[in-house]
Amino acid sequence: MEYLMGIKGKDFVMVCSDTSAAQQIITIKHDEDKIIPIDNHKLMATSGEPGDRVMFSEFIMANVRLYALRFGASLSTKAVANFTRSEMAKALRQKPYQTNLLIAGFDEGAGPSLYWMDYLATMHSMNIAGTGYGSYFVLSMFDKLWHRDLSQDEAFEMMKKGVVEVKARLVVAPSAFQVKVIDKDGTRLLGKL
Amino acid sequence: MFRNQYDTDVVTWSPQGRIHQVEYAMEAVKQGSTAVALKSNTHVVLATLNRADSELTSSLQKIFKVDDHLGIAASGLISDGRSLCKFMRSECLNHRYVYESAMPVTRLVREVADNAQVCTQRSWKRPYGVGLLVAGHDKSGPRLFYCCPSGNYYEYLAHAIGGRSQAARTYLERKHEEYPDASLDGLIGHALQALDQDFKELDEASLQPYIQALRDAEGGDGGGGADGAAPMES
Amino acid sequence: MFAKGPSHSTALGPGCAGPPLANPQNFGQAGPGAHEHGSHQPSCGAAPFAVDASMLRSAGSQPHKHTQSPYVTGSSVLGITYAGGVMLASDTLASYGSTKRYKSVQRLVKVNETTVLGAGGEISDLQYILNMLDDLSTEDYCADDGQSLSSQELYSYLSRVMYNRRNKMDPLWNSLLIAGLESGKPFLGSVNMIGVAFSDDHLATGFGSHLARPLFRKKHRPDMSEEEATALIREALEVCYYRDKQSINKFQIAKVTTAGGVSISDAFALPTKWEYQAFVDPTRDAVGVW
Amino acid sequence: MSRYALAFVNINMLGPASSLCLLFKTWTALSARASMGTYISSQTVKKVIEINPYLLGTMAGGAADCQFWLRNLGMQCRLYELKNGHRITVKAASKLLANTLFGYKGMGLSMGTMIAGWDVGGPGLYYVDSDAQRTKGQIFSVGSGSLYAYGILDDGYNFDMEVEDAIELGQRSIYHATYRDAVSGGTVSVYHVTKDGWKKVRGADVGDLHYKYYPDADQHPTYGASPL
Amino acid sequence: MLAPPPFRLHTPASVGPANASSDNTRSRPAWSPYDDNGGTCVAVAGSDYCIVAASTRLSTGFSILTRDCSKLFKISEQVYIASAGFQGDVRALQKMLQTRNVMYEHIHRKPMSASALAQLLGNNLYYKRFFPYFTWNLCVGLDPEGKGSVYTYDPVGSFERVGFSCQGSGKDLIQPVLDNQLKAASPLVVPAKDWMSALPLEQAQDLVRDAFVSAGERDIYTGDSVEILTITKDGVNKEILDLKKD
Repeated sequence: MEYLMGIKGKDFVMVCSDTSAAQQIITIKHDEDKIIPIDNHKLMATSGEPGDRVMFSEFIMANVRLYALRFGASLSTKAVANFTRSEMAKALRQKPYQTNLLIAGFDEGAGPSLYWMDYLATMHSMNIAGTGYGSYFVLSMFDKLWHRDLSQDEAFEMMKKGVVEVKARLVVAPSAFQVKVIDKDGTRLLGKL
Repeated sequence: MFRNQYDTDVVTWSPQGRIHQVEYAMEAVKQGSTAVALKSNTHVVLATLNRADSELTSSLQKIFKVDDHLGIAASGLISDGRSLCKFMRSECLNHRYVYESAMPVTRLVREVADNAQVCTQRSWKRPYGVGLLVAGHDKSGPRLFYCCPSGNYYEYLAHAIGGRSQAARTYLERKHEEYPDASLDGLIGHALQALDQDFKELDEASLQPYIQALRDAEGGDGGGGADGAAPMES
Repeated sequence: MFAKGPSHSTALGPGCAGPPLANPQNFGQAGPGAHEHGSHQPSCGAAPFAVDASMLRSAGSQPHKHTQSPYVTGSSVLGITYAGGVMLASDTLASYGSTKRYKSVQRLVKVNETTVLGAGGEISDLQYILNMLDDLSTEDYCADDGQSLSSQELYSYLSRVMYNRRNKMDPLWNSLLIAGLESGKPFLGSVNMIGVAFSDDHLATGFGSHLARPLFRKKHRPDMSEEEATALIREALEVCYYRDKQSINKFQIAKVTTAGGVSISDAFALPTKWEYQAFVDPTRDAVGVW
Repeated sequence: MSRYALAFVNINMLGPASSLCLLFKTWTALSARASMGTYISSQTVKKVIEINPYLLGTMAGGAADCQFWLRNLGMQCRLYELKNGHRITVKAASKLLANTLFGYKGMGLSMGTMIAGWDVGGPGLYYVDSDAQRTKGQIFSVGSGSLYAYGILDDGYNFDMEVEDAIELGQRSIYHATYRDAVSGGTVSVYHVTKDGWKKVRGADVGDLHYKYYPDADQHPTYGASPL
Repeated sequence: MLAPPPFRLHTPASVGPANASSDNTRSRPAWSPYDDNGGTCVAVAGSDYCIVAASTRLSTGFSILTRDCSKLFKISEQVYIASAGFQGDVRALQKMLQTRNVMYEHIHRKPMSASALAQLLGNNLYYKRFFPYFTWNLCVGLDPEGKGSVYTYDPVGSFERVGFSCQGSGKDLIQPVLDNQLKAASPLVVPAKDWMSALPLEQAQDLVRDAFVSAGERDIYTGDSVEILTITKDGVNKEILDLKKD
């Protein structure tokens, strides 16, 4: 099943997600990019019902870019996270979007931020965040391995370990993963696992 | 510049108690081409004079089928006539949908009259510039009405409207005893005679080829030429 | 035949995580209730809950604005055509469930000079229908053009009314018989609460369709005389009275004839015989009775 | 100019059937059986809906849902063409359908359809379904027979295969799907979409295919061959 | 400590006609907007004719409502609709199609062709996709080249032109017989083959009669009589075939 994992270091945020698109029990695509660029310093890792996932993330991306066009200044990651949360909450009482998110970003002053959010619009800022069955195995591992002055390489190793663990233990583990990172220079695809 | 100061809109009375706009609308009917209609105990016939403006154009359609049992002939602003025809068609369709029967001619004509009357009492509206001869056949037998732009409607045994309709009317009045028991061809003959009052081309004997022409035309889609008779069989 | 619901039932909450999806039997969603978005009914008896608010509406927690069941009901109405006329018959009872609450309710009503309406089912809906028919007759009267609605036209009108109320899921809970004369030819039509409309030489609603119509099918002839028709319909009323719990021995017959127009008889009773052995000792020959 | 192959099989509300679209230089193979529960209502239902000479949509899930919404999509594509003076891209056409379906999400529409075609950007294939999922891809196989078709498809497919082999692979995959899946069957239709639009290249009855692939029943692994 | 959720034990189902309590455990005379009034329709298209036939029995549950209710509806001289299923919806659908045809004639001064009406019927069935017309339809007529055309539908508007089809309660009994006698190549086959049967008119009529007689034996909703129409360019010939009344 779907897997998202995020790690916040002192000057970067790293996000990992699986790259499979499933239809009930069939994997219909192996290279689906589920980490959507909100703008050049923000990523939204999405999971959940394919229709909602794409529609909701595109809706948020469009509005964030509209804001930047309209006001000539881009929103902070915190602002984007809270905007997303309010949209999710509003939808919950009409036509719920069944999608869980990680919002990762790097801002001038505030530095790195990582937000966890579920379809009920519950949101928290965290150092380590994950959704999906696979995250049950890895969150504990990251609790052990995470420390304040993590380097990007150490974090990437942690991500690799997490994926290995998921592939080892989760009977319905996805076959392919990808890792992206955001730091002051913007977002990069670190690699496919 | 104004013919008089009371005819700018349809909600201003003149001191003589007249609404000139309505009268102008009725005048518009007189400017239209002639249309006649007459009925017997079994049929109603509608006929219009179709003058083609030039060799290049065909004449304007002035007779419209509203439903299987009902048709109209318009004189004056034919575009208004088409709009009213559309209204009548949907009224008849709705009636058929609910009651699965032909809409009584009297009820339809009253609806049209109500519709026309509203246009004579709103400052933002104008009266219809068309007079309608409504010919139909329902449970009560053949019926013929004239709907006037004023919003009134009158039932007739025979009637003529449009340009030079006075001559047609005098002809129709002269022969009216013959209509109740007339055959369909007889009615058509009278209709053609009435239309022909100003040209005096037709006389009793020479009617037959025209009626025969109608018979042949009936085979195809009866349109154009000297057509006009839309016989409403019982 | 109707479409399967989408792969995830919205009532289940999020598609991607959470225990319900963990167990395999949710995958196929093939269970009988799978396609209807049920809400969760906790075993402890608490009110049903569902993540998606719209799911709750079907759980009946909102008051129904449309009455969904009859309260005061009339039973069968019978109808037969005969030479030169048509005849309806029914009893004059309006029951309140199993209580014979109102015993002199006229369920055969003259609608206009050529048409009579007989109705079973909810009496308040019948009264509403009569108001509507009254409006139609009033409009004919005010038009004063000698035209009035024929029974076939009323029958078509009523079938539209019943069908449209059914479409709004707020039915008029009746089954109607419309009888009348169309230029000397008898007309008999039936409309029920969901808009099924049809006509025939003889008709019956409710219990009558099971008890009376077999009799009509055996003995009825379109050219029978009024006397024969009356005898047949009385025989059918008698059977209905014997076998239908919600009936009383107080009937009316309405006739529409070329000669007499619409006439509705005063209430009358039928001679009945309860000494039939089958009534006295109903289970004597029943198998398995000791 | 990039070449890639896609395939899909679709299911049908009237009951599953199987159809496979292999977009290698784009072609589609499709079997056309519609069935309601266990009753086969038609052996000849047209599962590929020709939106326009350069765009195909295939039918899976509700026959009525697919027929109506794909015809509606054809209208929207025509309006786009008239407004903008050039043909709509496969990407845009599939987005139009996905947005339409998103509006009806949760109301019980059941559709799994492929929008396949050729536009300025070359061949394109999107899988769009009634959950408003829209996925661009190279190979899709949907429907009750889809798993069987995947088996043949994944084994035989490679990016650079020749057109003839791709057509044969698609048809063979569909045949096997109809053989194994009770509710698939009827006729296999194969469409080949190129820059000049689509062309129907194959239309074979599944019965004939069976004897073509297995002339000698005894060679068939499961078809009542005598035990070894 | 969170207060426990309020418990409300199931109230026992109380007797009485029906009270308006909203507790859904009360047994109340539920009503359904749908009913299946049975009946079977068959249509066979030939090279220059088209036969459409339908049984005239109207039923509900195990009772016969009437023995003589036509399921065929004339839209225009050359185009007919045959519908089985819920009679309320059948009437509503047929009246709507008739109204649309009259409007079409007013505008185009000619009646709708079979294919035009077929598309209209498909669309209108779909417009009620979420509260469907519970009807099984056949749209029958002659196509512009004078060949018979039969369109067969599902209740929500999926339709297809076929050489022959049957709908309604006797469908399962009749369709195999028609398949056996009229089966032709599939229209999807490449190279294209003729997908319509070449049965002469008389044989096709006999086949339809036989189909109904045998359906009448085994389907309780098919009986009383069958209305058989044969449409050719010269006109429409109607025949009533009586069936058993049981």
